Amino acid sequence: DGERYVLVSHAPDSDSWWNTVKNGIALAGEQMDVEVEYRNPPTGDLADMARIIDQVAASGPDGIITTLADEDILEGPIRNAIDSGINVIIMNTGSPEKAREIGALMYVGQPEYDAGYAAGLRAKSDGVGSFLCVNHYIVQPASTERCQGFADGLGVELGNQMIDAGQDPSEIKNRVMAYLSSNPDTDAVLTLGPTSANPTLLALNENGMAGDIYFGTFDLGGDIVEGIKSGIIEWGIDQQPFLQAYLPVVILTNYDRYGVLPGNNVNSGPGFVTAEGLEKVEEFAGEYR
Amino acid sequence: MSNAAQPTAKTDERIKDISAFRKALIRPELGGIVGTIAVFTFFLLFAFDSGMFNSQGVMNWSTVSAQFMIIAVGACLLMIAGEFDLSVGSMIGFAGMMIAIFSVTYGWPVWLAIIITFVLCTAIGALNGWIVVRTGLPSFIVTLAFLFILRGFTIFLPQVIERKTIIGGIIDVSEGDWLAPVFGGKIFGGLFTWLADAGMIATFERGTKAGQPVVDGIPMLIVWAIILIIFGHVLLTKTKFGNWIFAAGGDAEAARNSGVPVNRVKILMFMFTAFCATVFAVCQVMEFGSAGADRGLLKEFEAIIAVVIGGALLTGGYGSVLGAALGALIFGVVQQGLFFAGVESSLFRVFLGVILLGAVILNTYIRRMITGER
Amino acid sequence: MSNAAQPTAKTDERIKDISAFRKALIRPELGGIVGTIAVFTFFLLFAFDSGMFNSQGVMNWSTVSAQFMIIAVGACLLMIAGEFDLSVGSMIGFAGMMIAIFSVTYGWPVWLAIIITFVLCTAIGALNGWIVVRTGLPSFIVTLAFLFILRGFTIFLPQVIERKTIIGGIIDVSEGDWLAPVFGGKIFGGLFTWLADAGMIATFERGTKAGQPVVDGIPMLIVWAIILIIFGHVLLTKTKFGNWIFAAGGDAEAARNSGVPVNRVKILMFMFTAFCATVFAVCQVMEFGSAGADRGLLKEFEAIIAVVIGGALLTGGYGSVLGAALGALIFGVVQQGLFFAGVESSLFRVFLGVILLGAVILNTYIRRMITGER
Amino acid sequence: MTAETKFHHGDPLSDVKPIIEMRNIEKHFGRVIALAGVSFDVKPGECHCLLGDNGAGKSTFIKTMSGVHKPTAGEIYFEGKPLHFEDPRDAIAAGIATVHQHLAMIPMMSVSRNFFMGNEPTRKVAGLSFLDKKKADAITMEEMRKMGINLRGPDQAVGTLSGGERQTVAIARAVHFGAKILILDEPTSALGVRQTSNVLATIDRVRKQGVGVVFISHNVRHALAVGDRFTVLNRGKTLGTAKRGEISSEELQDLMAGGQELAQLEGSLGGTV
Amino acid sequence: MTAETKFHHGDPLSDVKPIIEMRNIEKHFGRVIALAGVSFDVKPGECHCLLGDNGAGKSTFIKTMSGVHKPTAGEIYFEGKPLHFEDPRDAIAAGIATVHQHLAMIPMMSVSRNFFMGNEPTRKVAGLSFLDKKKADAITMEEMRKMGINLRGPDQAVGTLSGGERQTVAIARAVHFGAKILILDEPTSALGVRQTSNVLATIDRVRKQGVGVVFISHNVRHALAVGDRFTVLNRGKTLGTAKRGEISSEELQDLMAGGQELAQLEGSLGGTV
Ligand SMILES: Nc1ncnc2c1ncn2[C@@H]1O[C@H](COP(=O)(O)OP(=O)(O)OP(=O)(O)O)[C@@H](O)[C@H]1O
Ligand SMILES: Nc1ncnc2c1ncn2[C@@H]1O[C@H](COP(=O)(O)OP(=O)(O)OP(=O)(O)O)[C@@H](O)[C@H]1O
Ligand SMILES: [Mg+2]
Ligand SMILES: [Mg+2]
Repeated sequence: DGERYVLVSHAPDSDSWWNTVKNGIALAGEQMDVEVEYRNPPTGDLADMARIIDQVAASGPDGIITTLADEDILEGPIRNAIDSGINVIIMNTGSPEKAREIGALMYVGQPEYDAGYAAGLRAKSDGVGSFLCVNHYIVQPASTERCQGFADGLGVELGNQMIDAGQDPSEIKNRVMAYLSSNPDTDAVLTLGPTSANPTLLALNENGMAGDIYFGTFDLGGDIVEGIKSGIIEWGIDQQPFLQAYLPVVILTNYDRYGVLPGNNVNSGPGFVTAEGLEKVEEFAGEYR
Repeated sequence: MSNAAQPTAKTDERIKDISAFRKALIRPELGGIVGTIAVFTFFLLFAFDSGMFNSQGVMNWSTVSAQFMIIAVGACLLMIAGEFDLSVGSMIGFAGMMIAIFSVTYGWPVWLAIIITFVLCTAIGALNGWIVVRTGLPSFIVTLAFLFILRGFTIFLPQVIERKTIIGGIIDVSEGDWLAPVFGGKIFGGLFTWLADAGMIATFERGTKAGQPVVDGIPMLIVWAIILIIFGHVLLTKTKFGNWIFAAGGDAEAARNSGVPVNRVKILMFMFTAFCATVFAVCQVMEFGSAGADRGLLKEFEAIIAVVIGGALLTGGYGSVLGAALGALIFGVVQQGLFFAGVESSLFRVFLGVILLGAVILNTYIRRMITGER
Repeated sequence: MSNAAQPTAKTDERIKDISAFRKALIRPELGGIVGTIAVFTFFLLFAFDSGMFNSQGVMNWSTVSAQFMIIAVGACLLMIAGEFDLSVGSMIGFAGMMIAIFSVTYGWPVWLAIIITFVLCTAIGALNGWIVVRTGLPSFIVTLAFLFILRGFTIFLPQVIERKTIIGGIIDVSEGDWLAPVFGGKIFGGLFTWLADAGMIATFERGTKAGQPVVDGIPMLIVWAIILIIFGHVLLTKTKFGNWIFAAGGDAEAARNSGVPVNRVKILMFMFTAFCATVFAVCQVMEFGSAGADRGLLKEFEAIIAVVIGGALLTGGYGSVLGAALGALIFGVVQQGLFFAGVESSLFRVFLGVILLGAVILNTYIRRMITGER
Repeated sequence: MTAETKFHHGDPLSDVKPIIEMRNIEKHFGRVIALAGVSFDVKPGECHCLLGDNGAGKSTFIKTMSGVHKPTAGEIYFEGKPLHFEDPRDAIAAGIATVHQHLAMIPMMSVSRNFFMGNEPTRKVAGLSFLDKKKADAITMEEMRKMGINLRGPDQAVGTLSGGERQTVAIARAVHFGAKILILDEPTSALGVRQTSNVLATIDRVRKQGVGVVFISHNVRHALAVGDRFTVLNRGKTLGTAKRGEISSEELQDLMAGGQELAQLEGSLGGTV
Repeated sequence: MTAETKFHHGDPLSDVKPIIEMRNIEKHFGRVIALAGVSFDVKPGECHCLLGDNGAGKSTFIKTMSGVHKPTAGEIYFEGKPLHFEDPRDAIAAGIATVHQHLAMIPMMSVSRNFFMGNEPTRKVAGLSFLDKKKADAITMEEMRKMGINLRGPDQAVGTLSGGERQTVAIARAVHFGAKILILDEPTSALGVRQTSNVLATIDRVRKQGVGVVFISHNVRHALAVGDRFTVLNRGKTLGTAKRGEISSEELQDLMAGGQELAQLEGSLGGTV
């Protein structure tokens, strides 16, 4: 009892999606009666994240749950943590292979490129040929991978179809409108999370393309669920951040207490959320979904 | 003897005359005017058929510019008064979050939430100003501290209270509120419907709103921008207080000795800047229906950039609200125009930096001509 | 008559004496020293058993502080010379990206990539400085422009060249390079192995490194920090050039009239700041093996904060490198210490703001005592 | 009328009530004791000169009079009533106009805005009061013309004026606002011969209108040319006040230099300082 | 020796070669013509006074002499050879020391750092040259003591000195570095009686060592007390140069005021300016 687990993310303070993760570890901590902590680099600088992992390792927790946002940077610190006797589970970004390679117990998450690729295939079968990727976090490699994967799934060049939208909702909204009005024959819009999806929804409502243009998004949130319900958004790719946070805590606790460990990695996504079966999603969007 | 001792007035043979035309040109806004003409010429030539100048496109860059204008007016007056405020961006995030917490979490009526937020934020502005005038520290440092403090609370409070960093649902609670439309509504809807019926502006061809005009009104954001510009311009050039603002920024000590209540002027300008930031935040929250911890990032720089492009002097005592408004317009048009023109979007920052440098060098030249400064 | 006319020296009965002890206390670093003692006392009391003071913990906050120190030394000298540089953060990102592009994409030898990057970045620093001294614009504006321009290129170039915003694989290409270990290596490995064997520090329990000490050497980052601090301190206080730095920041016009080559001093300090930022970037790239467009965000503020906490005056002409180093230490220890102490991480910014304000007010008080300034 | 000057000198009767009376003013700045008990008064229509060495405390003293500093100890009576100035506005409102040693002009502002700084004329439009720019411009042009300076226009920035012209604007401003007391802190130290004579003539003109003038100078001759009474400060204390005619130029100089090594100085400079 | 002064005056023979000779110097600042052709020279051991109204161009002129401004037109000969000063360093290296009107002291720096600013003494340690602080401190204390100022220590900040003391530091510095020409731009305008006499005595002492002194003043008496030659500037042009004894105080004053309304002025001030 009273084990201590620390989750280190790569997201800046202000990223709202990670909230679900925080809630996930908090709930798991409560249920398993362990201590959980959440750490992140305030500006999203991955080099700072490496230092945080070092530091968490120095504080001697029972386990670390972290992302593999950039293998080059994070591999060293994670290996050092593992080698000094701390169990590590990789969540969210990364891949099962890489997780195994650096000696983590397992991987829980959604490989970003694959998710984008799957979405691209789906969109292609729905007849999409060109798209706009609204990247609200351009400096983060995982965001770019999603757009790239989508383009590859569609079988088109990414080229200028990805815009650096910034994080301010008005800016995102107006940039999307500007792009769409100068490229009116765009078939689809892809957003990478609530930060870009919510303003994009407003933009489409305002320029009348809502419901007309093919709209898919990563990650869920209150407004996204609304959008799916009203048919503006085709699908949301749910990678179930709650599970990404909750499961590792539970698994680590049980591993520490009883030595049991699932034999396989957990792919928490991609799951496509569409207009069917939305009630639970709706209720907990932004908190546990 | 008295009067007889006064030498008669002389004209100076050592200074060449300047033409009336050139004299008329020399004004703080000149840089802004030249820039605006240049920017519009450029985009009319290179992005005319991209949709940038149809009714929707115009509304698009107008809205973006109006946003910049709202914070630029506050930053401009504060800068002329000799200070600047790096906490504007954090203040925008903080104000939005407070409204959301008050109205959604605590369930207060929206008008009350808005008013309390205005009071709270201008009080923080006053605190900023009070620390600056009391300690004599540079406003850079004091407001940098508040940049961090306010952003910290904006992230911390909703997490503690709501366990989220985005609080939504404000549109629902503001349904029927009397104050909310003042920030989030649109006006002249009828006019635009009429224009559309008369075929003067385009209507939607498909989707849920088919048949409605593509532009269905002027957002209150733009109205606020215009009100604040007029207010700021009149305050600065047509009132006693405006003279005090110039004086406080030009030389605080001299102004104080001449009976200008410099501390009061500076604190009031910090409050006005905070007020403008709050207007920005409320408009945004009412439009998007949610408040997030990441709102307003880097807006402090954008405000300062617009003001400086508009001809104001970073060190105070010189500038114009109209110039700042033009600076904001240039900023907005360039930002959106690059998207319309299809320029690789990450290059936007490069353009911004180059325009800033160019504008500032032009303005310095103009200012030297005005003040005979060396 | 000549000499006879000189009045004999007088002592001033209108000034009370101050004690020798108080006089010894009054130095620019005092604020930094007091702060350091306070911070360590605090964490020793409240986070002693959190791992903050075991070998790994110490290495952790030392490394973070060393990072801050590297950029603080540059920012400190530049600030004393009367300017500051907001493009430090973007420069860090840019420098890292250049190394990655040169060495990974173009396949140049790593030592060449490093040297070319140093040349390129100090040249950009010189350009910054040249624009500032030539146009007389405030460095705030000029370097703000470069903040955007450099960040824009840092995002744009790798996208165009590699279609990613992050370029990895530098560790592989730097294998066997002679210059790379100067930035990315560790020293005193033997000492730590011996310490581990003697049981004085912890060892890895498993994996490929089982039995090796958890701390296996002092990273070159720390060595660089120490070298730069010593260099900066000696330059500032023990050389002719140091006197010029003070003079250039204290009153550029007066210094120029006394024969100090002010422009050269300022440009050199901009170059030195760029050099420090590049050292930071190279160490980071060599340690982590990749360069990303997000590197160095907000580092310009962190550098300025460390310097200001360390007692330098934002307006120039006053400060000390040792103070800046202590400021960086305080910053690093507080940032990491709050994590160790388990404080909610979003509150870190609030603490930072409060510490900044407190430090600056303390420093102002100390400085007034020194200079008799009013 | 004395021999050295052709100015008309008032006869400040000893029974005329002073406009302002300062008693035992002390002022400390931290460890520095700038004023250690100075008494001083100004009567209407007189020019009271305040003389003294560098750092004697002249500027500090008149700053307590014009509300810039609050005295550490001592009383101020204005027209017989005790008074506290919270800030310069109060002093200006009471009728004390000051031309400070370091000019109170703002280079980037126009002459007319500088002229009216802190005293802007207003005009009501629809219940709101606006700056009356027209009036301000007209008055400025008029007043500057009276002082012998022909502006290019009221919008000309003060930064484009020469030092002497700026000094003149400052004095014209102080005179214009109908002060009861006009304080001039070394108005002539940076001025040329002609400008100096102009300033001295202005002092004389103002005094005739019944205004009390406080005139600070290092130059004994300038002081003797217009002064009615002379108070000498030395190291924060008064060495005494003398009436015009009661004191010779040499005695005054003696006092100002602190009376110490004067024999030597006198010799070396041939009394020409 | 003349009647007004007891100073020893050199007899600058007309055949002594000037140290510096400036011919037809012009200087334009944008639209402003500050100097419209001024010729001037300084001989060793003489004190050449430069007089003139406000804005006559005195400061501008000596700034071209000390390398601060580059002249728009005209030639400079230094010890017979034509010379160009790129910046003040060149002028200082050539032996021209200047005390500028607006002080060239940095308040937050210590007296000794200010004293040696731009001329720091160095000491080689292991091939690298370091600041020789000990030497700098010792010299500073010594020189200031010679000028009659007792510092608390060489580390005292200049900001804690009084205006007169700062002026003295500036002059002591200029004298110390063994200049061939010492330029003083209105050194006495802000000084009290005693300090002024001190400065005049210093000029005399320096001149005796063979240094050429350029002394700028508004005060005819100060100029006459020490000057050997007098050049009057007016609106950017020379009105001529006079030798000591060739010109009376009244004539000089006449010239400085531009000669126009002098009759009036003279009358109103009784020749006391
Ligand atoms: N704000 C202040 N803080 C500390 N000391 C001060 C302040 N103002 C003046 N002093 C000191 O008080 C003394 C008197 O200064 P003051 O300016 O009144 O002299 P003054 O008689 O006007 O001299 P001057 O003839 O040079 O103008 C000086 O020693 C000065 O350094
Ligand atoms: N850098 C400059 N730019 C523009 N004009 C200048 C500059 N420097 C001086 N002037 C102008 O040149 C003229 C001469 O100025 P200068 O300072 O040389 O006069 P001065 O004789 O020293 O006067 P004072 O006795 O008041 O010190 C003035 O009209 C002044 O405004
Ligand atoms: Mg004074
Ligand atoms: Mg001058």
